Amino acid sequence: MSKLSYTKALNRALGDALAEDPAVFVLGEDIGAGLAGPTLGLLDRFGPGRVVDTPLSEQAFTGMAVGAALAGRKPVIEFQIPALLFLVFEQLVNQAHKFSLMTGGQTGVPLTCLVPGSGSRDGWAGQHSDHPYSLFAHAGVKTVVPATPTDAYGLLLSAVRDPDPVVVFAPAAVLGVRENVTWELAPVPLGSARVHRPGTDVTVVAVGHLVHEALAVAEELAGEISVEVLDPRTLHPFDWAALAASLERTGRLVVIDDSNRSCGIGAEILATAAEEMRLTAPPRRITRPDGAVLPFAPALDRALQPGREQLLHAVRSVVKNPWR
Amino acid sequence: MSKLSYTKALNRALGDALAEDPAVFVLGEDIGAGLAGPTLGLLDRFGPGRVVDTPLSEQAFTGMAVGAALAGRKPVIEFQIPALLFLVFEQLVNQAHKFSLMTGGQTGVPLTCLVPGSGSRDGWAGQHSDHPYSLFAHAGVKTVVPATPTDAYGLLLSAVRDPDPVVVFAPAAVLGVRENVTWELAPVPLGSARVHRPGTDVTVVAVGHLVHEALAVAEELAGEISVEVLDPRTLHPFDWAALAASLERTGRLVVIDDSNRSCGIGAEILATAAEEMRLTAPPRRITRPDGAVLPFAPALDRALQPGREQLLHAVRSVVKNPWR
Amino acid sequence: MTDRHLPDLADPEGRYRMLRLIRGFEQLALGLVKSGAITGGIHPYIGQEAVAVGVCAALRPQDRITSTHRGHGHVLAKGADPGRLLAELCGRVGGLNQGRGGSMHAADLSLGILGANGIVGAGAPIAVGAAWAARQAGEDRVAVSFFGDGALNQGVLLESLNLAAVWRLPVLFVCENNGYATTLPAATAVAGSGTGRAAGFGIPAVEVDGMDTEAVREATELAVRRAREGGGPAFLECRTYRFEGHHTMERRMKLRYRSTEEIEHWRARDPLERAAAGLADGRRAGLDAAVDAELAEAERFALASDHPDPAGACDHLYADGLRPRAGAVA
Amino acid sequence: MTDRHLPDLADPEGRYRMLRLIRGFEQLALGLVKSGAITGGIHPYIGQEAVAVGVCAALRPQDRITSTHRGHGHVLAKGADPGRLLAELCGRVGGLNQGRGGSMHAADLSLGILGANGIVGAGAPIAVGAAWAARQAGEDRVAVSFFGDGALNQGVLLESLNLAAVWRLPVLFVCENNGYATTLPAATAVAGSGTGRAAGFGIPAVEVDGMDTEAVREATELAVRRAREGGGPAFLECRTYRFEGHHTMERRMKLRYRSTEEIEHWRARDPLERAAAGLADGRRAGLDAAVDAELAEAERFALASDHPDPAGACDHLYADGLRPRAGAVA
Ligand SMILES: Cc1ncc(C[n+]2csc(CCOP(=O)(O)OP(=O)(O)O)c2C)c(N)n1
Ligand SMILES: Cc1ncc(C[n+]2csc(CCOP(=O)(O)OP(=O)(O)O)c2C)c(N)n1
Ligand SMILES: [Mg+2]
Ligand SMILES: [Mg+2]
Repeated sequence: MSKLSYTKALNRALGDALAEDPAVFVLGEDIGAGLAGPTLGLLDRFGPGRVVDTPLSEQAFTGMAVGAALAGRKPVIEFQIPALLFLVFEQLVNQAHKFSLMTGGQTGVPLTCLVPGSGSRDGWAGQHSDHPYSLFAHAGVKTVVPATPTDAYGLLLSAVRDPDPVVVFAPAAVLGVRENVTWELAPVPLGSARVHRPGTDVTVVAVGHLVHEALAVAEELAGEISVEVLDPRTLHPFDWAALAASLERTGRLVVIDDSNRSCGIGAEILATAAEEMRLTAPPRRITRPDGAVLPFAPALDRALQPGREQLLHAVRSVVKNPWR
Repeated sequence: MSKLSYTKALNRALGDALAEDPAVFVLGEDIGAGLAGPTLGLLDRFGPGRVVDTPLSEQAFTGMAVGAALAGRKPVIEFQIPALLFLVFEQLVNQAHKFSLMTGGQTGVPLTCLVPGSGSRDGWAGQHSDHPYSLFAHAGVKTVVPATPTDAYGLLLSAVRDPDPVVVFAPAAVLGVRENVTWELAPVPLGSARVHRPGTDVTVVAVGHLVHEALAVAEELAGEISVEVLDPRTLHPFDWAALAASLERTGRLVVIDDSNRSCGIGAEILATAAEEMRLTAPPRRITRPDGAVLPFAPALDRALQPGREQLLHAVRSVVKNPWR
Repeated sequence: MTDRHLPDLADPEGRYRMLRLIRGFEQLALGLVKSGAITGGIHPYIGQEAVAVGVCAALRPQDRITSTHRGHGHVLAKGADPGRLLAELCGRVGGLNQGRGGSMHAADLSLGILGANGIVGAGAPIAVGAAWAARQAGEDRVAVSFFGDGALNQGVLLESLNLAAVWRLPVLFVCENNGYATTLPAATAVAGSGTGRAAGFGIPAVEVDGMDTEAVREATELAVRRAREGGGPAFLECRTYRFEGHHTMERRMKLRYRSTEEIEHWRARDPLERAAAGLADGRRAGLDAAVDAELAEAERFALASDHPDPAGACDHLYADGLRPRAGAVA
Repeated sequence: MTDRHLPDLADPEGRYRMLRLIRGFEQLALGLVKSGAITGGIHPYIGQEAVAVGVCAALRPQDRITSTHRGHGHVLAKGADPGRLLAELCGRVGGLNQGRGGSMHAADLSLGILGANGIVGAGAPIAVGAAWAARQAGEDRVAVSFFGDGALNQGVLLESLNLAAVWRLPVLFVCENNGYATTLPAATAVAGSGTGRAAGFGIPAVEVDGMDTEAVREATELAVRRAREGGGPAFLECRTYRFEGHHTMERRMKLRYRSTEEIEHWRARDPLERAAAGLADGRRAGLDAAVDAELAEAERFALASDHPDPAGACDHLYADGLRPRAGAVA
């Protein structure tokens, strides 16, 4: 196999999911045309009964997907913009997520939501640039943010197979990443983290596209500081055992997370580590500011996103400062 | 003055806000009848031009409030159930919150959302028992959870006067609280915490109705452990200076917070304290479980809420265990 | 109690029996709210029974429904066991949902009851999805969405009308217009009319006397037949009335949004009396007695059922068995 | 550039001038997208100009509008300075929104332009609120909500129709039916019709030729006059067409949802040509030249304006001046 792009990996996962299970179907806006990428060619291959172009009614088609799930189907919804999840919070969090418990286990709702192009896309401004994954981790909906093409394939496939609702965020900043794939693509279990690079001095937990920034920083610091890069891959359920194991080795923690600071997944990771794990120095996180709204002008947009420089700085400072 | 109930305090704040500023109006479902309490009598006093009963269209009337705000009015929306905020997440977070930055400061959106009866009410089950304040703290909408009648009055009045969107949660569990008010009721600035009880061994940060639980625990432990009870009152913006000052005294932190564990305000408080403040022992938090859905049966419902026993246990353990 | 027979609504006696069962069930439940055996109160269906019974009489077991906060009538008419529904209202392990759902979430997926719902309008797209799935599977099942006049102003319901219409799905939208959304009169909240709205989406819509079981049944039969044959969705507006307050909580409040005359006017049109008038002489007492016995047994069953163990409070939170982290770490 | 005169749309020359200004502005913007001066692309309004101009010709300065992702035409026709709009598209401090909003959020509150919007349908309730506020203040201002055929299926828009109707608010709902929501044909997405839907909410609704500025203006004048007199909302469905792709991004894709014949058919109905035909002999060239000069000046202004300082990236996040915590603590 040769270079696999992230978008193509999503596309392949959807194709394989549709092929392996007749209960699976995909729905969303402009998915027949494959506008966003992940559904390209699926309409031709599977027909309009499995690849359903929807009117601009996010609430109704998400509720419709819940109903189809209750009738035995496995819907996958593609959302064109992360903010559309705000429109369907009721259907996703208050209906889909709650059905299993509220019915006393009579049914689950095997619904997958895929958001290709989450986070900032240059020039898309305030309403199209959110990265709201922490909201879903808080609500308790399974939340996945793959960082590489093979993980994108494997996690999306697992999400579709999962009997519960799952939201998969595919950050805009990784859609172009390509990977040399020499092995068979395979599902990746939800809730399993991945150590991208082992290290002994600091654990850097990086989410989504920031994994690549973290790897670059680790490389840059090699020789000076030994950085372990941990990609949680799934934000809920979180692989706490992997984090604990990493902190047993390093004792120091920096998180880089592209969501708003307050109550973001960065907060959760720091909090859990501080409560339960080995920390020999105060942990640090790099996030968007509190309540961030990304301004349109590209330089302003970039100024609010977590970046390499800040990470470099944080890693150095964590190594220098033990508890006071 | 005599005993003031929490609901009556909200009612008085709305009355005073309507009286002092003709731009203010209140809207929502069944508010003319005063069904939930805070709007009782306001329709008779201010008429249907200021107290607007709305059809069951949360999205449209929230968007309508945004439009009225852009035209110079100061809307206050009463929501009957916390979950209705899920329905208007787009209007609140993606429109109201973002207008100021996106318009380059041309306008703010002075919109207040009041949720009387947030959190669990016995027997209202999975879709009526959420306590989603952490979602708004994450999104960056100003978020207020008053714990006492005087604070309810003062914070709601400040919220209505504020030029930005504010969500005020009035937990069901405090609606019945009464307070002996011997002073003039006054506005309470957003973003200011309150030390309800000073102490030297542990800081307990308690949110909303849990302030009363924390005070009870502090009293129970008096003589054994000196507990400081801090009520943040506003979750965003958070009074970090007050927390830092408290931790300078105690060095130990327990948070009790009625939202879901992952990415809740409890996580934020622990994370910020661990990053920036003096901590001589691992902090602890008591929350709902991850992704909690409150079951109907009362004993199950109660089992998922943070409680006094857990807090007592956590305070004791924090005092015993320094960093390892 | 699982292998009991489904109620037979095929003849007038069966329908009267169900009307009476729902009425009696609600009265029983009202008593249990008062006694404290039911926590949180209920939204009583008393007065509206003809809608649930008339509609469900035109359905088959494999058809599906979505219901509302005021759902007991729909759930019973679609065949749920009264004892298990009552046990659910009492929060017992023998309840339809093992005591996890309560009144507003009562469901029995095995009977096509996709749940009462705590959010107004939320059931509509779920019914659309169930109808879509049935159509794709080549089955001739229909899905019915029950909802109130208040829901006519919910965006998701209006979006659902469009989805059902544009995809020609076998969905029946049943609007129970009882004149009020809590305290708000439909007359001041609903511009145009329910049927006019549905027609605006190209959906055949009729108004029916919602106090007349037979009229509801006949209108439903027509609509369902067309839907099964691929004719697409239909909309029924049933003009009805709730004899009780919006919710049992209302009993403790002094609300004056409905006049005594209005209530009396509608009480005089009681759907039970109407249905009883069509019964053969002397049949009513026997049917009533049978229903009362069934309800007595339901009450016995419900109150004998165990309270769930708090240790299992998170059971079923995830369908894959995932256990969430608890809320406190020692 | 703040004390410039509002464009005069009172006569056909003024309207032609504005049509031509919008057309020229969009062409200029297309070039700047290509050159990279505009980041993120735009949704070009080319082909639909008659709607913005026809509607705004019937408005007064104090009337308010809400717009869409495809908003440049509305914003210009309501009087925004082309230089400041272009500067906004280029993300400069001289932009309408100081470069913070970009194409999809362009607003000028001082002119009653309550913003383009990135979310389909989101402007509708905002217009309803503005209309409500005006009515309560005893002013005879109206509010106009522009939206596309796609928005006809958004719940919030449908809810807004009801609010406006039930409260008889001075709102004009202007549906620009350009036949497609991105790639989805309205014919397969919109059950019934736009006007039929509005009528279902009791709102007077008419269909207008959206390529004919004068027809749009006349229909708007009628509706606005009635609204000012307390006659409540109105709904206009303007049948129109976009000559370009949905978004400039589309240029890089091979999409085939519209046939060449269809595009040619509509291009032959260009609203500019139609308006030009009504001009006095020889006037067109002079107007064109004036517009070209204005656009050249707009471009000069926009490109001369400074890029904002990243240090101010969080400016205006809160109207009370609250500074958020930064994303990284050293
Ligand atoms: C979306 C939503 N808004 C508000 C509520 C609170 N609420 C519950 S029932 C109800 C009135 C519903 O009226 P209607 O649809 O006519 O049904 P009815 O109660 O008359 O049977 C309201 C406002 C809710 N549950 N969901
Ligand atoms: C609620 C919502 N859903 C989806 C999108 C993505 N999107 C942007 S424009 C558009 C098509 C809108 O079609 P229409 O309303 O007809 O306007 P047009 O683009 O034709 O002018 C879509 C799907 C969005 N911005 N908002
Ligand atoms: Mg009703
Ligand atoms: Mg369109």
